[in-house]
Amino acid sequence: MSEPEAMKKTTYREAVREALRDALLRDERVFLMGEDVGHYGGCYAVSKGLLEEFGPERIRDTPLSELGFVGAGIGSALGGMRPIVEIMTVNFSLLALDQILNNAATLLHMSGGQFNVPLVIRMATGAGKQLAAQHAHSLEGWLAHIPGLRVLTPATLEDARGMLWTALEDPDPVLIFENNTLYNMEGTLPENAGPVDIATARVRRPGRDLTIITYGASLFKALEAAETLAREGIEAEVIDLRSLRPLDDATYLSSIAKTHRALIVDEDWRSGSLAAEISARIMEQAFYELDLPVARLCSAEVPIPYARHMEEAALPQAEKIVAIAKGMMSHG
Amino acid sequence: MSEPEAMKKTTYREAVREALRDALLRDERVFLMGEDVGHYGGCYAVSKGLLEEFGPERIRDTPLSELGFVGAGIGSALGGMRPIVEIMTVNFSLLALDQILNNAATLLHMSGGQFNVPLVIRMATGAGKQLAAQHAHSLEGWLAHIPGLRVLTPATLEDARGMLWTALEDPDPVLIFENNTLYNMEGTLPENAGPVDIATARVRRPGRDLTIITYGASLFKALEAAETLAREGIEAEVIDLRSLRPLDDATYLSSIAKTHRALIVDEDWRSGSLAAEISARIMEQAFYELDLPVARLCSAEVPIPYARHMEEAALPQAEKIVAIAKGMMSHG
Amino acid sequence: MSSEDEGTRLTRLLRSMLLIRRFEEKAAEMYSAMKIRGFLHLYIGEEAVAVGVMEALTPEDAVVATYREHGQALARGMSTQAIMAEMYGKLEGCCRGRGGSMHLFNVATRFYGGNAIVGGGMPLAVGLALADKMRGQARVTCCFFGDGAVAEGAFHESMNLASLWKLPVLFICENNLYAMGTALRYTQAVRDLAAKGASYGVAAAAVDGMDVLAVEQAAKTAADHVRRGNGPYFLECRTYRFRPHSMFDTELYRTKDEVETWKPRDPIILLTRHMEDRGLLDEPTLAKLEREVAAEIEAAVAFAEAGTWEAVEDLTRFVHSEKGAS
Amino acid sequence: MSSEDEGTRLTRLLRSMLLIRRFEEKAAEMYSAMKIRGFLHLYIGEEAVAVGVMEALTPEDAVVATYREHGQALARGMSTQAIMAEMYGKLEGCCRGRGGSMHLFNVATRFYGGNAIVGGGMPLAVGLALADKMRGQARVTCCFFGDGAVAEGAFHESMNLASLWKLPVLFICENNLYAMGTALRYTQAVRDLAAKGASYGVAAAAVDGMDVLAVEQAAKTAADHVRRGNGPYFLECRTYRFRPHSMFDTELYRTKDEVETWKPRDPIILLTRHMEDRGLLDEPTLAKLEREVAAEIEAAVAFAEAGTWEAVEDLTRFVHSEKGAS
Ligand SMILES: Cc1ncc(C[n+]2csc(CCOP(=O)(O)OP(=O)(O)O)c2C)c(N)n1
Ligand SMILES: Cc1ncc(C[n+]2csc(CCOP(=O)(O)OP(=O)(O)O)c2C)c(N)n1
Ligand SMILES: [Mg+2]
Ligand SMILES: [Mg+2]
Repeated sequence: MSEPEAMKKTTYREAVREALRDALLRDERVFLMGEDVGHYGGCYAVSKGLLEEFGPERIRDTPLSELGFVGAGIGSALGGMRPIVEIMTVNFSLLALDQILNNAATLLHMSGGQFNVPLVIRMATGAGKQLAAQHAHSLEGWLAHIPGLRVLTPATLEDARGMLWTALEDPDPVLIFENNTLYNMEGTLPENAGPVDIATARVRRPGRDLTIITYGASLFKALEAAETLAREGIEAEVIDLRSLRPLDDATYLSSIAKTHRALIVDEDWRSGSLAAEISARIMEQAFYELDLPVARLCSAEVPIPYARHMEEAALPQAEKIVAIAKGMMSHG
Repeated sequence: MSEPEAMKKTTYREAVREALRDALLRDERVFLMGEDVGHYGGCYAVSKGLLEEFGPERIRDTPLSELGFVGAGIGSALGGMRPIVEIMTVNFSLLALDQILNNAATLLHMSGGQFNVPLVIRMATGAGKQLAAQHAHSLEGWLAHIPGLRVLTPATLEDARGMLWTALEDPDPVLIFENNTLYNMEGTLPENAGPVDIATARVRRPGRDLTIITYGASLFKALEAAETLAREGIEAEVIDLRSLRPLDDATYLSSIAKTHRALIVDEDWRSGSLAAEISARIMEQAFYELDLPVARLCSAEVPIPYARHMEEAALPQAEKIVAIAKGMMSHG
Repeated sequence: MSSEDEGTRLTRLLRSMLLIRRFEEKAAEMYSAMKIRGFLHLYIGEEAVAVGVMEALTPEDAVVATYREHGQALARGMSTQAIMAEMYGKLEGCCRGRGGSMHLFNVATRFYGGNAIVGGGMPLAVGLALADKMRGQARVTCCFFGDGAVAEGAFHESMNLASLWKLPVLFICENNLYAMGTALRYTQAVRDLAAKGASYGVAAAAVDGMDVLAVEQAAKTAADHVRRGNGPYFLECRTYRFRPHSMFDTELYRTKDEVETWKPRDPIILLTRHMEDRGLLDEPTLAKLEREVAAEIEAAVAFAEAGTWEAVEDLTRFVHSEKGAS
Repeated sequence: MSSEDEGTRLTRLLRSMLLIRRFEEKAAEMYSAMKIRGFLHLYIGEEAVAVGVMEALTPEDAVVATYREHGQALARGMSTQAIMAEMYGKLEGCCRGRGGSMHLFNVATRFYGGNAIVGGGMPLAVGLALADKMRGQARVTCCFFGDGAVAEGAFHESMNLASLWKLPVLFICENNLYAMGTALRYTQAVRDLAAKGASYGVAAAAVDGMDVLAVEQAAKTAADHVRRGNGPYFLECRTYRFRPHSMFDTELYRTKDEVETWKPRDPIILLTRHMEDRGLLDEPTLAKLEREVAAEIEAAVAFAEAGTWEAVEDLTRFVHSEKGAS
């Protein structure tokens, strides 16, 4: 729209809450279900206030039964509802993976097109808060392996606010991953901020020399690194994948056609990471565009340790991105 | 050894059974636990006769409680036993994944090196028997993403017979995947066949023109394709990875240094497959050796359908390998 | 249905059980003929459970089934032809030939499958019932599962959720004493399964699963409880599987004698005798029933044989929906 | 211990509870000082459970703990210094600073952690007990978990396996009425948790978890049952958490009044009064205890402060074992 929009200060947390309120107001079939979403106000205070506004039926606290309530979410979707199931963090989703893979992702194809599952599952993900080995997984790229799912990683306020409704309009299951380090992120959004597309990647920073492909919280490490690189005359183009399944290949391929250099930054463990899939796709679709091999910066292949310095050492950091990028520029 | 070994005819199924007997005889801490391993004789008749020989304590039938008995296997390993836990098929392992990832793979590192988990988990895997969407997953390459695990895929009688004991000697958790289409495979083994190394890949067929990297049941499709290609003068080198975690990079990299062409055949879904990881590693370590992009042949990204023709269409097949290989040779 | 006289009613039940019996005998035959592949789990011996339970359901109710679900699907009124064609892997099958024996689905009869993960259907049933409750629909979701499934965490979580939220779920446990080859005594510390209802506050009962009239009665009481908004009900149907677990089972875990001792309790024999004793069934009628059933099954086989194969190009269809959400 | 006179014994219990209380007060202080990070779950108010239960265990027994396990670890006799250093993230911590508050492990006291997946430790406990049973060792594996964990499938599967195989597991349920911010009435259809033992054939009892002597008695009865080879035992300890679930909890789900009504039942107050009534405790002794405890904690803080950081190069150590299997 042409006339200037009214902007308001907000946070990632509030943006997600607004998205939830919006969905609950728009469609009476929508309800939120999960551990501590109601009386507690949400493990990350995301759903604070919603119980009071929408009541216990639609802001439904569940027992600790991940397999059961995720399966119940699938069933309620089959039954005509539009559930938003919250799994407190991706670490606990392993308990529900059977329902996600063998039912949610499979029912439509297996039933010959008869039963679709309009389900949205939200989860917090990622390390960075010293929560240690069982609370710091970044498995969103790994779960993007499963056919039948859509996997989204909102990294900006706009996407935190806008992806949920679009996901709810999808007739099939969508997983939305909110990185736990982003909830306090501040910024501004248009008063009338609303749904956004969930199919495409975005160039978050244009650049001619090198393409950095990432998603989630790593986006900000990549942007920070790009600033540093810019001061040294290296212009990195930073791409936010936004959707991990399906992947929008066109956006990063056209960037590589320009830069001829690509670095993928992924907070997941390196072996078998989404970064590997992207590297393989570049190999297959842009081999002759490359001046040098695609590089990957991922987390160390260890259970994430508690001590801050060890956790930081295990994760991709801006300095490492800068170092790798410089190496790539000096070469070839 | 120099003098000729006495050979005996056997099958993959018998080789696994012999490996189990051998382990149970060698070490009294070893026991087999899983659904229908005892009175039924094993879903694939692998453990037939073992209950009679070793009794119900060591050939332990479990209830349908994948999360519970896999966790119990981990606990018994912590308690000094050497459990072999059988998960009937990888499809059901999703129910136990929390225990596998958050405990088995994590305890040693998280406890600062105090508690290792000498556990072996065996699972049948793979499609090809028209068992449809919930019984035909090939997730071994996907599970190889998890740090702390060793992941093995015995494809030959020798490995079916020899990998188990070596895995049991490992102080840490090892997953062994037996492709369900291999149990009836016949062949011969030395009378004194025993443990084999579990760290290296093997060249199953030498060739100068093209490297085909694969594992599990796809090995035989690759070998079949190689025969066809040979008749047309194309000599494919076929590599059996054997271990999906850790990966033996040296073997396929030295092959590529010779052939300059690589095709990866993987029965898992393409996006986020182990094939992607290998392609990425070749990109990183052998980019300048390549005459053309590394290619992947994986399963279609669909829940595996029941109808035979559709199942076959979903999986990698020898003909497709031949076609891709020819294309790669004609090019570059 | 109330107007229906006793003879007609019992004849209908008998016909329904006969249809399942003969259908599966034919399926086994076609398996040997390699027309049907994959896993084939026969329901033979357990017909009274599905047939009795379905009597308590209305067309608006939902059914969540197991992988041993031919009987459940047929009793629910799904097309014999579409089921046979599905097992043949034909496009005309109820799932385009993609599901096979373990994955029968049908929108028209609200038959939600055909789940081959033991216990996997239970959370779905809870969710279907939750949707009905939230939308104020007085419908029942009927969930079938076996004795083996009771050991799964999914059973525990589903029973608690259904009871906690007072959801209209009718849990039907088909206790045939074995989970594949593992006898109940090797899977459950407490073998009185119906007793488990108590720790979830779920009304429960056990019934002779070989007696279709007893099952019908118990199921009606149970469904009535659920329909009135009293929350879930757990009905244990004590039955027996006459055939091997699947076509691969060599039955090392039970004796022929044990199977034989159950044969006199064959649900079809029991109902036949019950009807004969009351003069509600005579030879000609029975013969006529068998002929009708045989004809229906022959037609199903002919339909399946005449069926076509889904186009390979359609392999990736329905990984995602083709139209927007309704 | 039998020779130990009553006064000494009770004083020991009191000291143990005081140590936990003061240790955690210090931990909370150090959290605000940002010396300790991540999640910190305080046990304050529940001390009687860990202290009472540990009285029933021998050094040979095993303990599987939760993520709210400072009390469990201290009562088990783990080093105050090693625990504090662990929470500081120091190399001298019981897990090299890798685990933090939620992952305390210790071989010497057979303390198997520190599990942050609710219910995740239960199958491990079953396995440890299975190993003992198969190796003919008359040891007990004591497994702590909360009321929230009872809803997990892991609880169901573990209870059944332990009972089915008659394993020496002592299940200790710390029922503090809340799973994070979700009250028991929102998580369990049947709130009498001890009653659940019945459906698994597991002997069970409930005890006042604020009364350390009652807990001790109940735990000894339970451990005795287990040690004699009668299979598992399920002990529900009814207690209350005085502090927020974690340092992030704003406690919207309960009133200050509710918390206050529990304060008179503070396990330390109860034991102190019990001892005073019997002339087994006087001001000087209590003051001395407090001084000792304070000194021990100061030493722990000093130890943690003086601790070093694990070398970053060691990040990948112990992903796999460094030596062969024993
Ligand atoms: C989660 C899971 N584990 C294991 C299996 C393999 N399996 C298929 S049927 C079956 C036995 C189920 O027994 P029960 O629930 O009693 O049903 P029944 O076959 O007797 O009708 C098993 C172990 C499976 N399909 N799913
Ligand atoms: C499987 C799993 N789901 C969710 C969580 C998040 N979480 C941590 S503690 C907790 C509440 C547990 O309550 P309870 O078992 O009663 O133990 P308490 O904290 O009261 O001691 C939750 C939901 C988790 N750690 N693991
Ligand atoms: Mg059964
Ligand atoms: Mg609690």
